[in-house]
Amino acid sequence: MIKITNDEIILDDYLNLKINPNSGSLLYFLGTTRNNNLGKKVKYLEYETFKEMAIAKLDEISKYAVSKWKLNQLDIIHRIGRVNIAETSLLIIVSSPHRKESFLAIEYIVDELKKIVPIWKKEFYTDGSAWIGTSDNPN
Amino acid sequence: MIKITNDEIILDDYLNLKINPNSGSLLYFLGTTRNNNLGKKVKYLEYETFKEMAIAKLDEISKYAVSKWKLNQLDIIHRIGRVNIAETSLLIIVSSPHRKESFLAIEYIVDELKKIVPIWKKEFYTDGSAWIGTSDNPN
Amino acid sequence: MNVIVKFFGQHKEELNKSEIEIELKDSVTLDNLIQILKNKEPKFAKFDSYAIAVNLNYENLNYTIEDGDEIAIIPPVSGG
Amino acid sequence: MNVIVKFFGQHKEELNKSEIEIELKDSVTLDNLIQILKNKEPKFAKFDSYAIAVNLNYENLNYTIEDGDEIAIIPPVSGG
Repeated sequence: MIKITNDEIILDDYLNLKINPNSGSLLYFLGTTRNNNLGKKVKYLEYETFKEMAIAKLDEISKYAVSKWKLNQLDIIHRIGRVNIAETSLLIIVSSPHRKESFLAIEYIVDELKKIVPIWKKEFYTDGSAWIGTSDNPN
Repeated sequence: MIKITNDEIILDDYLNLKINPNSGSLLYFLGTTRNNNLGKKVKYLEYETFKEMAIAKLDEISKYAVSKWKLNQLDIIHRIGRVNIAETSLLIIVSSPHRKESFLAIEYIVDELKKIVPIWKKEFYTDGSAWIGTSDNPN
Repeated sequence: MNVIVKFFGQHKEELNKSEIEIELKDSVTLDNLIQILKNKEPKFAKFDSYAIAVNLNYENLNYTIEDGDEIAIIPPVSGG
Repeated sequence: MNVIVKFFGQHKEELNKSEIEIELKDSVTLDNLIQILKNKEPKFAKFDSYAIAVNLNYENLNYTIEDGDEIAIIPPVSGG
């Protein structure tokens, strides 16, 4: 499942009710919002996306990962809009027969997501804000 | 938290009610029981442990990982006794400011657990059983 | 022909618009389009790092724009 | 002195016991103990791969056993 949503991501809503009997590894990765970045105190984040393209790119990444690492399951959920501290902006769920493939897949997906998926993060501080990813504010 | 338990491991019981505001990464790894191994159809597993020593070794591994990768959280829960197919034998929860450390830590912990923690797995097939880890049955 | 160029994130904020419509001759490349944008939107000239997508795919500067293409200027992404 | 030697997993199953008590002279190493075990438990002689723990820590074969030590024969582990 690929999803870009304005709603809060609650892991509970995405837990596997049934674990695949051919899986030996099930991994839930949550990217959560820290209260600090590059020495600055972060109050909250806002994510913006070019949704149509982001979905298309996530779909490409997902198909590649499932095929390369023979995953039994792959879900990628990204939140957009305002995300408060300690809330989840990204949830990736992977399962595979052996753990090695789950780890390789999830690291590839996050790396690739941060390279090619059109989603932008703006950090809000006590004294202003900054778009992340530009040359002034490397991610 | 380090725990070795005969009870079924239900992820729901271990979910973080509150995410650490200094964490950017939260990872749940579940090792689950596959219905096949090395070409054999597995009916169920049984785990045995030298519990006192297993706890001591998991504690050593845990302290090293928390200190090396500056983890905000580390829980290791291993089930023993009979574990049915698609049930969880191992749950590891890690959180850290950045995702890299979560991944490095969890891979180190599983590798080390499989090397030095006195827990033994016996696989039960339709036609017999085998202890895993011996030279006849490499894991 | 007319094409729509979309802006996002910091670009959208600084230009204070999410898209503009531009009239193009035939056989115009993305490289040409960038020059046109720089003339049309002086602020655009100072943006130093972005990719360009056509119809949801990244394209090189030598891509020749076709009628009906949807062009998006993609500032450095920072999802995750 | 008397020491307890614990067995686990495949060893426990094949020897059909989880521990044995052995009387030792002073200054006996783990290496010596293994020889004694092989004589005492013929099946033990065929176990080809194990580690030895003393008081919950892995020790080398040249470790000299002390009174009160808890010795465990650790077959190849397979947790996870």
